[in-house]
Amino acid sequence: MTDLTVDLPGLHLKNPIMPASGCFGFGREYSEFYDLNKLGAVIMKAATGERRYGNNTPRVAETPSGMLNAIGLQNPGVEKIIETEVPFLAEYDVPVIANIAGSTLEEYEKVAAAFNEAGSVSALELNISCPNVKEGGIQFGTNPEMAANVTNRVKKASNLPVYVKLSPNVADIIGMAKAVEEAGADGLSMINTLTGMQIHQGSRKPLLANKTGGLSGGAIKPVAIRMIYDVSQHVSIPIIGMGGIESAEDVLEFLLAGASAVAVGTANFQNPYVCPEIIDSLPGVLAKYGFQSVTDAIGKGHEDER
Amino acid sequence: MTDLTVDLPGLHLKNPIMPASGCFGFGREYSEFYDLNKLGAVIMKAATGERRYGNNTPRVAETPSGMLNAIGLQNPGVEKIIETEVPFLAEYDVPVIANIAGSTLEEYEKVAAAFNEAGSVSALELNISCPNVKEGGIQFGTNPEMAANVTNRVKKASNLPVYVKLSPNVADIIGMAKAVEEAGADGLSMINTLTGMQIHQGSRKPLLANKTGGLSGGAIKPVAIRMIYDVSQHVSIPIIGMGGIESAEDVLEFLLAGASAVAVGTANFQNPYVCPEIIDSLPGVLAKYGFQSVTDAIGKGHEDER
Amino acid sequence: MKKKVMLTILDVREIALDTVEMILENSYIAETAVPGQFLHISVDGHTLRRPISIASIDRKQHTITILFKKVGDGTEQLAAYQNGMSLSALGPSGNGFHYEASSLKTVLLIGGGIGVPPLYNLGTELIQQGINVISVLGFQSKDCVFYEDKFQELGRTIVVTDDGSYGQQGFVTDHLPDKALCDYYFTCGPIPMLRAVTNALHEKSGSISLEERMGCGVGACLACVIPADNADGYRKICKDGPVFGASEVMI
Amino acid sequence: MKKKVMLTILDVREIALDTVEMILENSYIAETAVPGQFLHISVDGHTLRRPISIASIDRKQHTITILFKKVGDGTEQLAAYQNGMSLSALGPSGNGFHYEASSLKTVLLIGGGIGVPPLYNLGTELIQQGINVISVLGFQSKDCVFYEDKFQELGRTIVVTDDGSYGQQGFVTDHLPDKALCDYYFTCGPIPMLRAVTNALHEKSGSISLEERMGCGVGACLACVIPADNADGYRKICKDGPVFGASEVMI
Ligand SMILES: Cc1cc2nc3c(=O)[nH]c(=O)nc-3n(C[C@H](O)[C@H](O)[C@H](O)COP(=O)(O)OP(=O)(O)OC[C@H]3O[C@@H](n4cnc5c(N)ncnc54)[C@H](O)[C@@H]3O)c2cc1C
Ligand SMILES: Cc1cc2nc3c(=O)[nH]c(=O)nc-3n(C[C@H](O)[C@H](O)[C@H](O)COP(=O)(O)OP(=O)(O)OC[C@H]3O[C@@H](n4cnc5c(N)ncnc54)[C@H](O)[C@@H]3O)c2cc1C
Ligand SMILES: Cc1cc2nc3c(=O)[nH]c(=O)nc-3n(C[C@H](O)[C@H](O)[C@H](O)COP(=O)(O)O)c2cc1C
Ligand SMILES: Cc1cc2nc3c(=O)[nH]c(=O)nc-3n(C[C@H](O)[C@H](O)[C@H](O)COP(=O)(O)O)c2cc1C
Ligand code: FES
Ligand code: FES
Repeated sequence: MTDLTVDLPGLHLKNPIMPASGCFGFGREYSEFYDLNKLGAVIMKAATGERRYGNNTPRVAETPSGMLNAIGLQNPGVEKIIETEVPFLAEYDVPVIANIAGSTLEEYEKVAAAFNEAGSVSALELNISCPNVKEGGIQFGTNPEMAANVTNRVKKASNLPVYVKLSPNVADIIGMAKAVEEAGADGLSMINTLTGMQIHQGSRKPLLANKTGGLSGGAIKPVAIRMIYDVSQHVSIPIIGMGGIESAEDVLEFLLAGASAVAVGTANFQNPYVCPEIIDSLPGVLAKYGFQSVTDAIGKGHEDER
Repeated sequence: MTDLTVDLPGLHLKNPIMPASGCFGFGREYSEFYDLNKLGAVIMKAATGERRYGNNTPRVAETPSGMLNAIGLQNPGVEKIIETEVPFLAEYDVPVIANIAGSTLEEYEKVAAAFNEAGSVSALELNISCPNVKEGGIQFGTNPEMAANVTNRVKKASNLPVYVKLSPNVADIIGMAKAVEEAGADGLSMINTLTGMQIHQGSRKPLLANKTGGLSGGAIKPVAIRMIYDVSQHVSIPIIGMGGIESAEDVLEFLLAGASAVAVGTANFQNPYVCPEIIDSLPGVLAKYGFQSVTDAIGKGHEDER
Repeated sequence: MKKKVMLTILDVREIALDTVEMILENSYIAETAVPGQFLHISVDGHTLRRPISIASIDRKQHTITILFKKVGDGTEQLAAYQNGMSLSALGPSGNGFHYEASSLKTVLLIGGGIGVPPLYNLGTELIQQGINVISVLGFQSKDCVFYEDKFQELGRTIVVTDDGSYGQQGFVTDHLPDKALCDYYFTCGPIPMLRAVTNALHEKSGSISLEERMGCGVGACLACVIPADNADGYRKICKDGPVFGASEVMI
Repeated sequence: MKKKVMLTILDVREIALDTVEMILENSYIAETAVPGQFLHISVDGHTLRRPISIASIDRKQHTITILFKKVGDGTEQLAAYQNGMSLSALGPSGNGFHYEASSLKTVLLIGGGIGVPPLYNLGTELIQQGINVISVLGFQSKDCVFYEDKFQELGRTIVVTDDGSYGQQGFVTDHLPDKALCDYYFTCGPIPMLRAVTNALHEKSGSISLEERMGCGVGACLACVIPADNADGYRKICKDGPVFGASEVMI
């Protein structure tokens, strides 16, 4: 029997597969397709201090092996999420990770503190990288001092382990990772979307109402792998990997690069069963490439270190 | 008759289509498929001061809607190129752009000066962004002061117009563009490849011998469009656009974003005739979307400015 | 309940300019779908699924029909699929048209272009319930007209073309029958048409069917929202819609 | 001269474990190709073309045969192509085997796994020129063996399997015939086998056929270079090769 379990700060995972933030809502819709108990964990859609309506539509566009999204952090606000969504997910025997976002340090603190008090949430994912919100988001994610600062403040505002979600839109991803590690991050989530745009020939303007959007899907997988490979050599906190995962082979590639667990985003839209299907095929794929367990494979793509 | 001509510093283009550096060698191989006189211009493979052998193989990998390459600037050195390749291309009635690379400022100067003296070259494309060579390349392309410095030195070393080729692996592409504009760049080329990696499950190590490689092809088109759109609002020098172009519709998207001409790279590998095919279908596509000429379409995707 | 299903293509044919009719076999969809619902169809090599309305249902033959216009890569490619091939789809998706049959005597169906198909499905259901149907169908030009005879079989049908090359010339709102004749309207088509129709018929109640670019198609990603006058401030077209009461959302 | 051509698939069948034989029709390729050349084949939805050797040529029927092993996405997908479908390829690509027929009496063909196919093409040509052929073919195991009878028709043939499940057990180099019997050798297969063969036969001259991941396949991108002892310091496998003199390149 292949051992799929992974233990990370605050998270005992029965398998390393979780849906990525924003691609799974709060689980309700996908719970109609399968039993969420199959999942390693669930990462909820971003929560902000107050309800946000988000951007105008169109909010998504299709690109070669990928898509752009500019949802704009639409969510009912942290209080409403704690009231109506967390209890729904708490029914399952699956760790829940709350993705938190904000336009100011105070908003991050407020959201973190609220989840801390609420209970039923196992960890926070700090979204410092959502490139769609003009105020705050982009700066937190591309400036190491600001990233360290928000990490530090969120750590103080709550007792939950904090996974900082890094933006790939930077020249020095290692510098970013080290900065948030020093500031107390318990883990990293990487990568968020690359900023992109599509222009519509007919209307002669950007297709998304927000003009730019975040590129996700298979197209960005090589960038994610490179960043995880590089960062994992320079930090000692674990990494939840994501960016274009569609299959158990992709999961293994992320584990080899240095991720300890993974999140699946865009692929849920193509196939709502993608997470349980990956979980079912993972033991076979691990065995095929000579691994007895998930932990056995983590970081094994670093030839120099062997 | 749709007017395809574009006039850029040092370049009178009969149409805006040119093969991208490194994807077309010095034109010999593709001249067996079609008459190079059809092209708007030719951008030669990178030239360095001395002959370089490049990286070990494997040098390429396939990714979703894209590829990774780590050729490593293999080339016979600037003198040999001037002796044997430039005369071959000079036979055609097509402007030749020399892509120049180096590990030191002095090497850049030397290569620029050599092309300047040689004649038959209409412009230089300054490759400050090739992510594959450990010494120099990556730093020039991600640090605005260093980019400005090399631009300035190359401008002084030659009288040819200089197009600086920007790396997309930065947080602030506008800052990079402004820095090289101020340093005297006559135009910009964007984008070069995004740094990526693929890990081979079987061998448990990065597939490319160089480990990381440059991601090109359709996968990166949304990133290229976003960067060109943003930069074209902040500089007044023209942009040669590239990154995932495969069709005349793609070309129009780049023109709308703000590019004045385009280069086609990876698509040549799938279809050696892609450049002449795009040139043939461009008038129809421009007409379909209501444009009388190429210049008519440049920058027209900026709705705010209309 | 919506499922992920495979449908077998029994027939594909172009029935008007760039307009393709496709007959698909799947017993689950044919048994459970209601008019106004859609299939979220996967097209090879494309990241996102394409939403296409169900245009008619044959519960006995276990088949459904979809009609779509070739407007881009995905629909072009779908049009090239061959008989016998399989399509992956999520469905039946969305809410479908809802109405109280007992309160309706005559309803108006107002369709524009590729918004016409779901109304055909609805129309056949309405007349089975003894409700009279008057249809006003707008197309760009003669080449684009389809299903006129099928709608004629349901009841009085007015065809309108933008350029007057067939039927009446103008917009559907220029050729609506006397409003007093009908109790309710259903409309589907491009947003400007929907706006014109809801304005012209503002004193009547009616339902509109909306389109928006979708991510998940199941209600999870919030790609397809439309502002609404409810507690959340929005509705999701893929899940709460695509059919809404005409005054329920803000178009 | 290499061109971009469309080939029609006449037949696809699995002839050994994961090993597919495909018969393709195209008069240009069938007329101009020589043994050792390859086709650079486009597989739907993949950025890069796949290089596959030409395994035999029927100049009269205007057909060629390729043999490939399903080792990844591209070859899996190619194996699923149906009769009647078209394939886009660049070809005939590369240089092919060169030899001076007049100076050869008996040659040795040494193939490993999916390196065997181009040698079959060469073998048929050699015997037409009156040259004797001895073949040593290595496979992983019994399931993987193919074309043994075809090679038997050309001359003496020794089949070797890694696990001894068929023919001789061991590596091809363990079962080479007496070197004195032959004037020249041609070999194609995995790099470790090529190294072993060139070492074992270092006193003989021979040609080796090489593989490398390719970008352009036409000589422009320098993806496929191999260090060589010439002025440039390298040769391109796609253009200068895939066949090289055994001492010409450094493997
Ligand atoms: C609920 C619903 C029902 C529909 N029913 C029909 C129908 O019965 N017949 C029909 O012809 N069309 C219908 N449409 C529109 C149809 O979905 C689009 O024409 C189709 O997705 C275009 O795909 P493409 O690849 O050809 O175009 P592209 O422009 O290449 O598509 C790019 C992306 O944009 C999306 N997109 C483009 N146009 C639309 C649009 N109008 N609505 C939603 N997404 C779009 C595509 O799904 C894809 O994700 C319906 C749309 C919705 C939302
Ligand atoms: C000159 C030449 C002749 C060949 N002839 C044959 C033949 O007759 N029969 C046969 O079965 N195979 C042959 N090969 C190997 C064949 O090209 C690969 O097995 C095939 O490209 C794998 O594609 P894939 O998509 O299944 O694998 P993937 O691993 O998914 O391919 C990923 C990428 O790597 C490339 N790649 C992977 N393995 C190889 C390889 N060994 N050589 C070159 N590129 C590779 C692919 O082309 C593709 O670009 C030949 C290779 C060369 C260079
Ligand atoms: C529609 C959509 C919405 C997203 N919303 C969020 C979000 O709210 N918070 C966040 O941290 N990331 C968000 N992301 C990013 C994903 O969590 C993930 O990092 C990214 O999409 C890369 O993974 P993928 O390629 O598997 O989709 C969103 C992505 C998509 C496609
Ligand atoms: C195989 C290969 C080699 C390249 N070599 C160079 C080079 O020598 N100099 C350079 O400036 N860019 C080089 N590039 C980058 C391209 O010129 C181009 O900027 C990039 O590939 C994006 O365009 P594309 O998506 O159309 O390929 C190379 C790209 C590829 C794929
Ligand atoms: S498409 Fe995702 S919520 Fe409607
Ligand atoms: S594959 Fe491009 S030079 Fe050989």
